[in-house]
Amino acid sequence: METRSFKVSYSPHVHNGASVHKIMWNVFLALVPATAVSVYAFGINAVRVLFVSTFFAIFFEALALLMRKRDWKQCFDGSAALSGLLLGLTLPPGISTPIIMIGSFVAIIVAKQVFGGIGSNPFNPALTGRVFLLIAFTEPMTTWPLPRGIEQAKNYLGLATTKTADAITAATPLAAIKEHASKAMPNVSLNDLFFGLHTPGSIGEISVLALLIGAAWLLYKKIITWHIPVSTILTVFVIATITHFLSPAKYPHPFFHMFAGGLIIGAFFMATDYVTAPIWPMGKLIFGIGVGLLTIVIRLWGGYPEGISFAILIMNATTPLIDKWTVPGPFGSKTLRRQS
Amino acid sequence: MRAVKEFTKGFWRENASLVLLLGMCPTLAVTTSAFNGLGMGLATTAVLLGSNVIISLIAGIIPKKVRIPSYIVVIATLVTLVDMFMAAYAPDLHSALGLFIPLIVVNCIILGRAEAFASRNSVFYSFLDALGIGLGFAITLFVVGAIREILGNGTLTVFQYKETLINFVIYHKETIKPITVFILAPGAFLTLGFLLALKNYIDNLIKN
Amino acid sequence: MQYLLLAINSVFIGNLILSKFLGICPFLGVSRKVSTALGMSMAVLFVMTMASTVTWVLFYTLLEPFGLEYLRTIVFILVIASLVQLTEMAIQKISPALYEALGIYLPLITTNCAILGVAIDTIEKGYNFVGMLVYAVFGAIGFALALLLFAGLRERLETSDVPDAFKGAASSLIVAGILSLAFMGFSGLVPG
Amino acid sequence: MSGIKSFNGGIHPAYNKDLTSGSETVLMPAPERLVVPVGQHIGAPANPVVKKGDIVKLGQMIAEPGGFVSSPVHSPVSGKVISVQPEEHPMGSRIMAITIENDGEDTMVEHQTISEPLEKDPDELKEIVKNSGIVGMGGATFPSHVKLSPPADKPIDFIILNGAECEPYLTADHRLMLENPESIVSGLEIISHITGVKKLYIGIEINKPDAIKKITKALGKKGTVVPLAVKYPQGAEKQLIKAVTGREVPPKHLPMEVGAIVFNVATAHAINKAVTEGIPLFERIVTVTGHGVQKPGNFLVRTGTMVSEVVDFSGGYTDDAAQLILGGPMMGKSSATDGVPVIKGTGGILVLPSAEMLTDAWGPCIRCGMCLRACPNQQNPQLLGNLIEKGLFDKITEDKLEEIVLDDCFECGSCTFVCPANRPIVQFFHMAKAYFRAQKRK
Amino acid sequence: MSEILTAILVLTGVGLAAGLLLSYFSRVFYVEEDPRIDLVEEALPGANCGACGMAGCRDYAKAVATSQDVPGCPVGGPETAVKIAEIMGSEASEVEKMVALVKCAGTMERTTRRGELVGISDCRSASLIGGNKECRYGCLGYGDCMSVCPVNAIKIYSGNIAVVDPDVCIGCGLCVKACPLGIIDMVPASRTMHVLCSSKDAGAQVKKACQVGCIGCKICSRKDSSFQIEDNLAVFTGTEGNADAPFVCPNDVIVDTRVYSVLSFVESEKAREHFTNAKEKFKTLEREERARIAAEKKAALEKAKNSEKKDDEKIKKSAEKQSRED
Repeated sequence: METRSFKVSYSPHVHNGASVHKIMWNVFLALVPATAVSVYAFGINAVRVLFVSTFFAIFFEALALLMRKRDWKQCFDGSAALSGLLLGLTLPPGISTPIIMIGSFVAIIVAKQVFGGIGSNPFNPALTGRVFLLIAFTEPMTTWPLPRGIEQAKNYLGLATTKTADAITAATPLAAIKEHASKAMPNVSLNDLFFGLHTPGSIGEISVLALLIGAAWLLYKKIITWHIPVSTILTVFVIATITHFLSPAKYPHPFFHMFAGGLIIGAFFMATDYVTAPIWPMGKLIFGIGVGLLTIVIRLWGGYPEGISFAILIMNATTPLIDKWTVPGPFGSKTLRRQS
Repeated sequence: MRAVKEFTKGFWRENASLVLLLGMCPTLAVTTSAFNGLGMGLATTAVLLGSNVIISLIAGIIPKKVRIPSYIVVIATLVTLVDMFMAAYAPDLHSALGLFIPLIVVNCIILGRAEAFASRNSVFYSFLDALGIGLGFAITLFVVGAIREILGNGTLTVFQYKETLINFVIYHKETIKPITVFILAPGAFLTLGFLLALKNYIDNLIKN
Repeated sequence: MQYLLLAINSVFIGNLILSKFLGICPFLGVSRKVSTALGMSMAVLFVMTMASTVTWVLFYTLLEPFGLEYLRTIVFILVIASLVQLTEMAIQKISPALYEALGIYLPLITTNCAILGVAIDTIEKGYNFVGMLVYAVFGAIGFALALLLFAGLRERLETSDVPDAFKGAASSLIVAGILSLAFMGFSGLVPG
Repeated sequence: MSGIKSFNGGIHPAYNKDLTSGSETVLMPAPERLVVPVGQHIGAPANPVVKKGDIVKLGQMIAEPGGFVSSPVHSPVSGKVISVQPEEHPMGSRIMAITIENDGEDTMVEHQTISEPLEKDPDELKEIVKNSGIVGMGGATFPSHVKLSPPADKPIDFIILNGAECEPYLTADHRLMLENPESIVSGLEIISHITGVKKLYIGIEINKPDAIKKITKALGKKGTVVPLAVKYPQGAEKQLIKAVTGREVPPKHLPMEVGAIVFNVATAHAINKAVTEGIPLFERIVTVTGHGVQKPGNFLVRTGTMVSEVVDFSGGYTDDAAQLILGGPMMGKSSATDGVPVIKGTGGILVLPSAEMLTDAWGPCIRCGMCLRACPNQQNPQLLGNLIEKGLFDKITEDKLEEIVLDDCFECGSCTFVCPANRPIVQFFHMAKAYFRAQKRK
Repeated sequence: MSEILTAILVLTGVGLAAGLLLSYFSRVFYVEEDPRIDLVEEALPGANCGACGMAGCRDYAKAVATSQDVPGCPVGGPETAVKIAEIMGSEASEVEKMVALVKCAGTMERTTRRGELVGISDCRSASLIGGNKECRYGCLGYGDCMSVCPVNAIKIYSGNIAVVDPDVCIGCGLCVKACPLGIIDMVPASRTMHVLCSSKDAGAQVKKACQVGCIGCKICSRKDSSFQIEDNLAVFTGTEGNADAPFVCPNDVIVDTRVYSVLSFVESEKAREHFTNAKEKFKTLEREERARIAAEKKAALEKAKNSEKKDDEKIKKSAEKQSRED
């Protein structure tokens, strides 16, 4: 009897075609509106920052893979590029190129490849890079050129602007609040914050609208779930509301906290990073509340005007514990509980 | 040559910080400048020398039950001596190292060497062992301090005593911005982490 | 209020491990598993409170009146060592279950520089009795927090594909570095 | 549609059922030589009662049960036993098998037919089911008489027939429901009579409207047809019970814990045949399908027929046939050779061309959580997969997770199906099961 | 002066108080623990490898101190056993140094392949799906044993055969546990004769699957009684064995490590060639011997025919003797 030999593999023998690659490029796609707005607002400078951060992220990834004797082509799987782009989006537009390179190095090598590359990093690479730069190069990291084409720059927030070699700079709305916490509340239009063309800030955080468009795409493609962003933003909103109504002169309006700074980009694009966020719905809610809480605490009472980067990094550290303690019961455990 | 072996092992093969992972607290805490690291290393070496010699001398007469307490008393006495000596002759360094001078008492290197080596070996070898391990530790601290200082401040302080200051400027803060985070706590962890990895990497290379 | 700030300061800003570098040895050694880290944290909390209290009392009743401040190191370490040993024996006798859970960490604590460090630091900073107590308890809580977070992260690293050179202490130190970086976000939370 | 029921989790694979759902079942003549393994069911293997040289008749018992959870094996043809020795088994091991040379006569062994089964004593009927070697034909091959004997302290409320057939490609049950609805309903009545349970359900996925129609018609007022959402693994026992009754079977427990017993429609058909016609289980409908065969179709095949012969009969392989899967693509077993016999649980022969084979390149887990959402058992495939990959079995034991691996995961493959990193999670679980079983034996 | 005095007094006081307190409470809180545990632990190698089956050396020491029936420490070997026996005051149970042996020589060229595995490259996993060789007892060669070996004594050769270096092996037995097929055995290091096959299949099946598989023909056991056939598989139970045994095996499954190392026997084509030549030579010799005996027998019989009955018994005896020797 004639028999035939076949290739043997493990079940299941079909797959839905999802891949890490596709997920990463979808997130990229979701960041396109924010990138476009930033390029419009900050011009060639934004392009430079984003290009350098992304390019060097991929470069360091390839370097690390080569050193680890892995297939260097894996550097194009999108994860390194995404980390690089996100890093670039969190930097001020005027930052110098060597500093961006250091940021990419920290993000890819120190925060990711040291622990084994994709999937292994305990902390969000982009944010690690950003926080490192913030603490290492405080001054350049807190110099914010104004978006171009603003005639009323001098009157912006009623604050003095400074003229440096190539741009007019001013404090971000959050920094302005911090500096003036004891004096009068600077008047910032929520409209400006929402559309983002008239406020200084990190490249990617200025336009809330553009970020929300991207976030909607991610939610639509089911790449992220609502748990983390909603719980984060809600926590910030609730605490900001309470403090605002307790002392309106001292604490700004809750919508100001929602739209100013990096809350939106952080909540939707950074805190939801698969690798560093909890995995179960319950854990995601706890994580989100933690991020929101820490963010608003640092914003209102801490030394830094913006706290979301620190908040996410600190909560990243709690992820393994949250994961450990929020595992839901398996199928049918409800029945058991009812019986006993 | 056993003597040579006992002396040299501390520099690489049994390096206290990098291999045995002992005395990590001072390695991280006081290495904000190369000289601070060196000072701490030498202070530790001094205590280690004293304790190793004394303990190898008296090991025979100490009853087994009170072994550890006796060692601690000896070490604590030596540490207090060094503390006072430094306060008198190198006040700058003393204040820079601060809390970590009395904490030499609980530096596992010293008790570890006493327990594992000095109590079982002759005075001569104990002395060499202490010298090797101590200097190895001091050099490691110096290197960690040097890296942190260069990256975080752009300088390299080799010697500092009262008015005398030997200080190399590696680059100017005005032209190149130093990565100040290396002087701070996170920089200590990162520097030592990468140094350890480098050591492992070289070891792996040698092994293969 | 003053004590609240001191508490926040001890847990977050001046964290024993992440900013003062005290107790690094157990931090690296006993953080392989969350359960172990929990046991160690409890043991440290217990011993640190007790040791700080006893040494504080001893310092202000015995050493200072006699002008023997220079005997601080030697007396403190002696007291701590006997205290730890005493506790160990007591627990072993009174509650074997507790001994199983905590006892095995006790010998490690003698050489934990966090204990002696805090004891000496309270004297150097000149805290009063309540300040000392707050400092010791919340210092230990800060220690526990860092240790627990760290243990969780290390448990996760075990399933990661860490490069050979970074296996073990190296990657742990870098985790600690990033954690310390993140904790710097708390700076400025407490004035002064 | 609110009437359509389902469970949480699950996936939507491409069903590919139209390859064969339209082709009527074709009777395949018994080949010249059949290799009948004694292990065709879960539980203790049967013990051969014939030896080399014996003459056997069609339907004669050739191996007796090796215990309570075991089942006899019957000769699928009449002829001569030419060897009793270990042979290749579809599950990949080598197991004792009885090779019979077919004399082509199909002389049937003495048997009794019962025209009015519902008047008979239930215990007598149960005995017939037991002696006829009826096992669960959905693939699990659990001996049916065991299911028909629930302990007295577990009252049974529901009997559910499983017509979901959620595995992609397979249409054997679908065809059976279309071609033999009365037999299925009669089988269900016999089961109801044996167990004394009056609430009868037949769950069918709504992608088989013709089957729903036919079964509803045949069933009349005797029970209820439950339309089920098209989702994999809808046909898994616990998920089916959840969908039909809303009850969740607790982990490590049998369906009878929540008062339900589930049978496959093919099992009901086999029970009916055994009771009314006195024909034991020695043939079944096999779907031969996939783009690796020339003419996909459904065939009524005797157990012991070589897979190669079935494929030949159907029309042969295509040139680029690369992978042979016994069962469906989700839970079926990839076989290295087609020199293995069809057994009672073989519902499908799926042949994939090399172009449809999956890549074996997989990457590290990125913790996206898709597997957790897909898992119909709300398990933790992410963590366990990672631990097993690194061989950290001690850690699993420490956190008391091995019971999940051993008892709860039924390897439906949903997690692996959705994993963007293409991780072989099911295989990790499979390995862990082997490890812990070995551990337990020690 | 008085300052020094107070210092001394305080120190002594503190020391005294601590010492008294401790010694008092050590009596109050005394918990009995066998002092021998510490001694035994000190005598152990301290590798904490778990090869003995306990959770580390301390656990082993506890077990030794509390019960008599504890297996010897496989890593420490006889030396440690003697030391422990001294501490425990009992006779050392003789512990022989054991090494691991992979009982398979079926390299790629010598075996029939089956299927082609796509997916996890790992023995445990491959064994579940039926392996990659026709033979179910053949080394899968994905190196599960290699990865658990603490001393790197195992390497994978010829693509899919694991071979243990007996000089490096410390006999911890971890590879035995790691092998899903159970084809690794611990054998005494002094043993020089090994059967390099684990197949319990019937002869015909083995022949189909492998060129160097044991078919259970019993020729070796007839030649040397220390070979025994269990489940169609020859098992060697002695230590040295008859030097001719490898030559009589029709499928070349037996290796004599005094002549070839296991590695060269499995891996080196040259060694195999050499072995085949030697075997040929041995066979020719044996054939000549057999021919000689047959000739003698024939001659004797003829002689007997020729001579009278008086020689009959004598001849019969010699013939019997010769036939026995056959």
